[in-house]
Amino acid sequence: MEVTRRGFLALTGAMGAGATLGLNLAPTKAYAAELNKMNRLKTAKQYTTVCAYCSCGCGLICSVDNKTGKIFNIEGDPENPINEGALCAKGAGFFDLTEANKYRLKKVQYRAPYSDKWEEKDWAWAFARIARLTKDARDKDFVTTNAKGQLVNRTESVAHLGSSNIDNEECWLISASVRALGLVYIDHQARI
Amino acid sequence: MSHHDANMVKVTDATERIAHWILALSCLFCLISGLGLMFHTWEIIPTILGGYYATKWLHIFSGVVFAMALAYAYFMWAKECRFEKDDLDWILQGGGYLWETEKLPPVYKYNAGQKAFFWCIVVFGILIVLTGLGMWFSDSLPVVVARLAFMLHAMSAFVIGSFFVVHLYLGTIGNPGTVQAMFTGKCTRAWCQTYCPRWLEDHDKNCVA
Amino acid sequence: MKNMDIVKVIDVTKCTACRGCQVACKQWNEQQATRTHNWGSYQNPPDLQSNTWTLIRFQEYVDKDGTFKWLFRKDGCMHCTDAACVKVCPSGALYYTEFGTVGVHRDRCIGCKACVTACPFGIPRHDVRTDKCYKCDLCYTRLLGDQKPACVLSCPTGALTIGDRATMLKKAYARVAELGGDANVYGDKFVGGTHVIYVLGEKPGVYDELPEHPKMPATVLWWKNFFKPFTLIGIGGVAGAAALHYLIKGPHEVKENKEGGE
Amino acid sequence: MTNHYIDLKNSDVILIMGSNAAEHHPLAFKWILRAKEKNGARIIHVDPRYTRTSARCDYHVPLRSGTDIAFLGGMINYIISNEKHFHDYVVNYTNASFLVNPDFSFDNGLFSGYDAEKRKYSKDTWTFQMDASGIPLKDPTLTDPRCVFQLMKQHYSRYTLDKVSSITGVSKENLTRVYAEYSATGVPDKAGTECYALGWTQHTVGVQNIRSMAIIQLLLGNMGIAGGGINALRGEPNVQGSTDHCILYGNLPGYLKMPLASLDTLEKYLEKCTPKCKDPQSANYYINYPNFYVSWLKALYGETATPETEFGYQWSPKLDDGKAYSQLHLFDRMYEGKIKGLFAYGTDPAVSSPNSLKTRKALEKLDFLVCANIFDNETSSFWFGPGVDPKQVKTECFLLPAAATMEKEGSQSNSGRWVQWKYKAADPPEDAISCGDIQIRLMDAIKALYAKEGGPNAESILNLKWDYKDRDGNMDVLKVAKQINGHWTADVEIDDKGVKKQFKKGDLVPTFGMLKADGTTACGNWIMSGSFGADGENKMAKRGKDDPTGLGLYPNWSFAWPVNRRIIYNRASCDVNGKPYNPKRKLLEWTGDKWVGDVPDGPWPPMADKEKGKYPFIMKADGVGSLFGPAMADGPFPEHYEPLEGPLTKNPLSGQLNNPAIEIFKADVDQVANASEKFPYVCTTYSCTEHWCSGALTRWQLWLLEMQPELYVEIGEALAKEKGIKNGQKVKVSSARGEVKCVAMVTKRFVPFTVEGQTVHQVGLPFNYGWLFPEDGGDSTNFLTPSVGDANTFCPEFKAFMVNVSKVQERTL
Repeated sequence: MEVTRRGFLALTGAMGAGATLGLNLAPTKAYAAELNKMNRLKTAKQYTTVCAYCSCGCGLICSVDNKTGKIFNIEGDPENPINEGALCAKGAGFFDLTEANKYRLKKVQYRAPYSDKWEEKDWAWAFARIARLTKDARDKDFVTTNAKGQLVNRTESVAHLGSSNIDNEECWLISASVRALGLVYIDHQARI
Repeated sequence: MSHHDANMVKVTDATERIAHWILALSCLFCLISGLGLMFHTWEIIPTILGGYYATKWLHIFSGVVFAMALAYAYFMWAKECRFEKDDLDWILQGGGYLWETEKLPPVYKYNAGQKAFFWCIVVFGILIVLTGLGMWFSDSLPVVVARLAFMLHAMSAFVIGSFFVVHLYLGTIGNPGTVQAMFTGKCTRAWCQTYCPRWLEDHDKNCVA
Repeated sequence: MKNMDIVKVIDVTKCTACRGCQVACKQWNEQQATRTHNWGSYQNPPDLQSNTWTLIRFQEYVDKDGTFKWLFRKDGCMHCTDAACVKVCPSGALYYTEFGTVGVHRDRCIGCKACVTACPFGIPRHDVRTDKCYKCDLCYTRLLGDQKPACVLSCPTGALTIGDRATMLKKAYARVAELGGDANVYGDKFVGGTHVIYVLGEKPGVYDELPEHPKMPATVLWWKNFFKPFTLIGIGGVAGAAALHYLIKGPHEVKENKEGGE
Repeated sequence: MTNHYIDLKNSDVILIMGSNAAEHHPLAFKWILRAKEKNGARIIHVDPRYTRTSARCDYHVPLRSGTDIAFLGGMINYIISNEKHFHDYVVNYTNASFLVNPDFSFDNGLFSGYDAEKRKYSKDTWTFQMDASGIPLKDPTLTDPRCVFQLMKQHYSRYTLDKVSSITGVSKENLTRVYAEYSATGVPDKAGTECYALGWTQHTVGVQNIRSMAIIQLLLGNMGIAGGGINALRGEPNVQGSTDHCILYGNLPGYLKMPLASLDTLEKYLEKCTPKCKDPQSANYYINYPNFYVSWLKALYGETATPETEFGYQWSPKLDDGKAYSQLHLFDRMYEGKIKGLFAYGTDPAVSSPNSLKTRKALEKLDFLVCANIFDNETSSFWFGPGVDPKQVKTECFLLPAAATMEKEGSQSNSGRWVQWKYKAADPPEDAISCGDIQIRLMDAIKALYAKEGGPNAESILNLKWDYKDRDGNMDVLKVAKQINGHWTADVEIDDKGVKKQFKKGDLVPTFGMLKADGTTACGNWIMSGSFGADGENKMAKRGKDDPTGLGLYPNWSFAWPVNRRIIYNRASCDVNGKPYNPKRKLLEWTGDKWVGDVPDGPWPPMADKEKGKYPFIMKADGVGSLFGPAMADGPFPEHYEPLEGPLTKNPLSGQLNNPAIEIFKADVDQVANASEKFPYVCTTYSCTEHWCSGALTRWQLWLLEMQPELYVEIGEALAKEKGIKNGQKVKVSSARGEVKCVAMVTKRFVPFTVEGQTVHQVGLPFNYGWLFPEDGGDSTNFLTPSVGDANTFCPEFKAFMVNVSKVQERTL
């Protein structure tokens, strides 16, 4: 998704050329690298996204380096009518949510009962294990009828919590699948 | 040695000469690199010295050398450079350099001009060293003091720089024969007669003794 | 279009201290964070740093009528027209851009800290690790690319705006007229007019760390306008005088075998 | 939000109460300040603490935490006794004229029908008097002593200035100033709006706080108009969407109701859930409930949902009647050891839940815990938290690396119901995948197990329609989005306003008006129906910038539910003939044959047309706004009750100290200390601009951490002086449930209140910190908060409880 960027001085080409020619301060290496960020921005693939904090729904533009495929800059989307390019402190720091943040989780972590450490696992193992645990817990305590003898088809021993910081489509998948599983202890951050 | 070559007098010893040259060269280097840092148009100086950043550190290091040499020089020459009554007379006559004078008071080792130069280097040398340190560590000083440091450093450079040229001239072509004092350490007896007659007398006495 | 005179207006009466600008600046300029501690204030880092080029200052203030006010002021480079930092910079790292702002050639900086002490607003900061000085360059490369500086783009409330000098000054004065009271425009009347102009709600003296009458320090003027030329004049003059002396009077000859010296 | 963020600019008076908009919704504040610039709007902040919001408002009014209803009740009293209400609006568009059941009463803090043992009301008397045809009796003169208006007048006549001032700690001058300025919007050409957030919801009277304001907005004619409404500034990026899709125990996507055990057939369920109204002028839009619900079941169970299987009604779980399963209940039950497994996606209850020491203990009783996050947090790592010996913890823990928001495509709903599409910019790092992918693959694994082994009610799992993957086996987000929007499950011919339209099986449903209860449509969430055009256009991705009304509706930017309506109840912005009350801000206008402007709340003519016209509040069974709200658990009129923990031993307004309908949790760790000398200070909790929620995302971001590095408590200068606490010193804040160490921030921004003649100090702490990171940042503020929630929603009471503050002797080396 490419977006047009709104220049603020509305002088585009003439400005760039004039300014560059007007420079008598020969750009040196580091300086060229700085300029490069701006040039990279202009040639980068740009994707719009929406901020992941409060619910204003501010638009952001992620600039992705053509060569590495990595995001190297995120700033406000001037086209978005809600924020018109503006961002608060958290939004302005959105770049720090990308993998540039060294604290991001990258591998499945597993902690065995009574263990004092995380271990790295692969997805296949994790899904198989979680599915097994879920099925065992559900089946063991499944409530087909309640105390009054009414058909309720539910499980009270497995619960789901969250999330209001994932996309609608993901929310719906969760909402639908936990009902199919028969969960009733279902809640998320809307309540806190 | 003087016994063998009666015409030459040993006026400086090696330590003195080494100290002088360390002081002089570090001072000169500071001046040149300093000028390179002061005038953007003289970018050639920092360019030769390996860039502005290198120039800064070379300037600082040579400043440190200068400071140490200055301290040594002070203890070496301060006594000989103490001003005497006659010095005023000498100064009033312009040391005989500017107009024909009747009779200059006989000088001991150093004339009043030389002494003045020495004290100028001591005073402004200390100042330039202290202000240099102040600039180096300006972030730990109150801003008013730091600002003064930058200004006084420039002022000291102006004074030292100017005197440096005077010294250079009078030590070389202005007074032929003088420069030997800082190379071989030996000057002609006649030279001594001219520039430090009273010292020569003492010197001869000591030699005889 | 070069030599366009750009002015950024900081209207502190619209600032909500969300600090979007503070982070946007770090994000665009790729400046690291430092580990801070709460020192009893929202203001953190407590002061500008080599990696914090803009900072919101928080100040609890009770005015003369006894009304409590929480003042926020975005601190950072004022981009003076007569910039002390440019004047004192030995290496040409600090320079005037075609926008009238004060740019930084970071690679040229030698970390001499002359700018740090000279700045009447106390803005530039020296970093020991890189031995260079840092300050805002009003996102020079973004300006070249026809983009707003990171801080201005991020500002949610319109407290930060940017444009050509005449328009922005007009707007600033109109805003001050609208605000009335002690409101005032700060920045256009000294150091040749800054390229960052404040609309202040209170008198300048009220704000922490904001000089009431900023000017090029006298020491800088003496240094750069007097001692600097005089160093040349001194050295050159003395050398010239020596040459003249040599030519006119000639070298001072040693008088052989004569009694007494001169 | 009934309105949306940009619409705030259309307001004349903005009351910010229960919100710290400038700090937590900085971009909402953009539009608030825009109103000030463009309309000269007045901005008023009522809040216990002077915040960054207060700094930019016209003025700030400090109010003791937990007394909002008293404050607003006083405003209702002021409006009615000074006749500031918008008469036309009140008579036509609210139930003010309805006559209430003669047996309904209110006495000494209790409404009729209270059962003290169950702590619940029977709502039998909270009804209207009906005429023979079943239409409520009305008195348009509003003078009948049994009409809602008169009952309300009587109810709030007790909220005198003196009383309110004494309860809230707000000076009488400030009260009248706010009341006068705000009620000045009760005229046709002025709009007043209210912004609230967790400052209102997180109380034992949370819902009634908001209802108080709803009553004021209805009285002043501020609902449904540009620049009006009641605007919840919600706190999470897609909390609107996650609520719409109802990851909640009591609702199904689109706010459909979870089946109850007593409703043993689909028919009974639909009968119970479909509201009835005999008044022909009420659209009663929920008459379509069966269409929405059956379409949901079709989306859930696909082909297996047939009339023969009751569309799968019996497979889906049912709740016990009258029982709640909220987060509070969840952790209470977990603490009892009865919950074995927990899935926690993008949430950190070990920090964010009330009485979080209880939560942490509860987690130790789990058999397994599955967390999906982009950073580690205190919940996933609870087993090595402070005071926990891993060797004693049996829980099997999974920490799944999730994709961050810019690493996946999908839609996100803001608080103004704008559903905006976002694009994937880059792949997630290494093994990380989106939560959607996690859920899809996990359900695949579970389905496979049930297919192989069977199990109780395995049909529900096996019949779950679960084909949302693309060719590469990854989540196909468009497939899910289209399933949410809805499609035909058979070829049909529809009569759309006299035009015959043909649709093929699989075609997308262009609007929820076309959903059917006969199984010919499947729709994952009816309110999102219309997010795609019939032609497949993804309206959520629209980026059109046209604004024909000039009111900032931007109808071609993204999609707003329902049916791209930007302001809900917008028919109420016009008089009964469809002429806009305020021609300067023309949101909607009836031109004689159609509505022009925003997407109207239904195509029907305005209500003056007695034949075809409809009342404006089409989602209400009666078609009008509820001044009298019998749906509430704790009373049809909001009434002031003290927080569960407060400084008073007696409610100054009645004999009922706390909300009588709240549920009291009784675990050993659920300690409460009301009006105790040990905990003499009112405390509230909040976030800060620089962090978000539990800080589980923001604490890992060093730029943000730099600005707000560690836990602090804000203390007024007077209290600090009294306690000898200096700014920046380490202090300990304790409650009946726990304690936290933090830095004292001594400030002029907290001032003591005079409540019932005594001085009451209030302090406040942010809730953004936890032990895991940063190391010396302090732990959860929720050690202090009580597990008690609102009577209707179970939102915990984070905003008003009692603490003590004391100095900590710091060890010096």
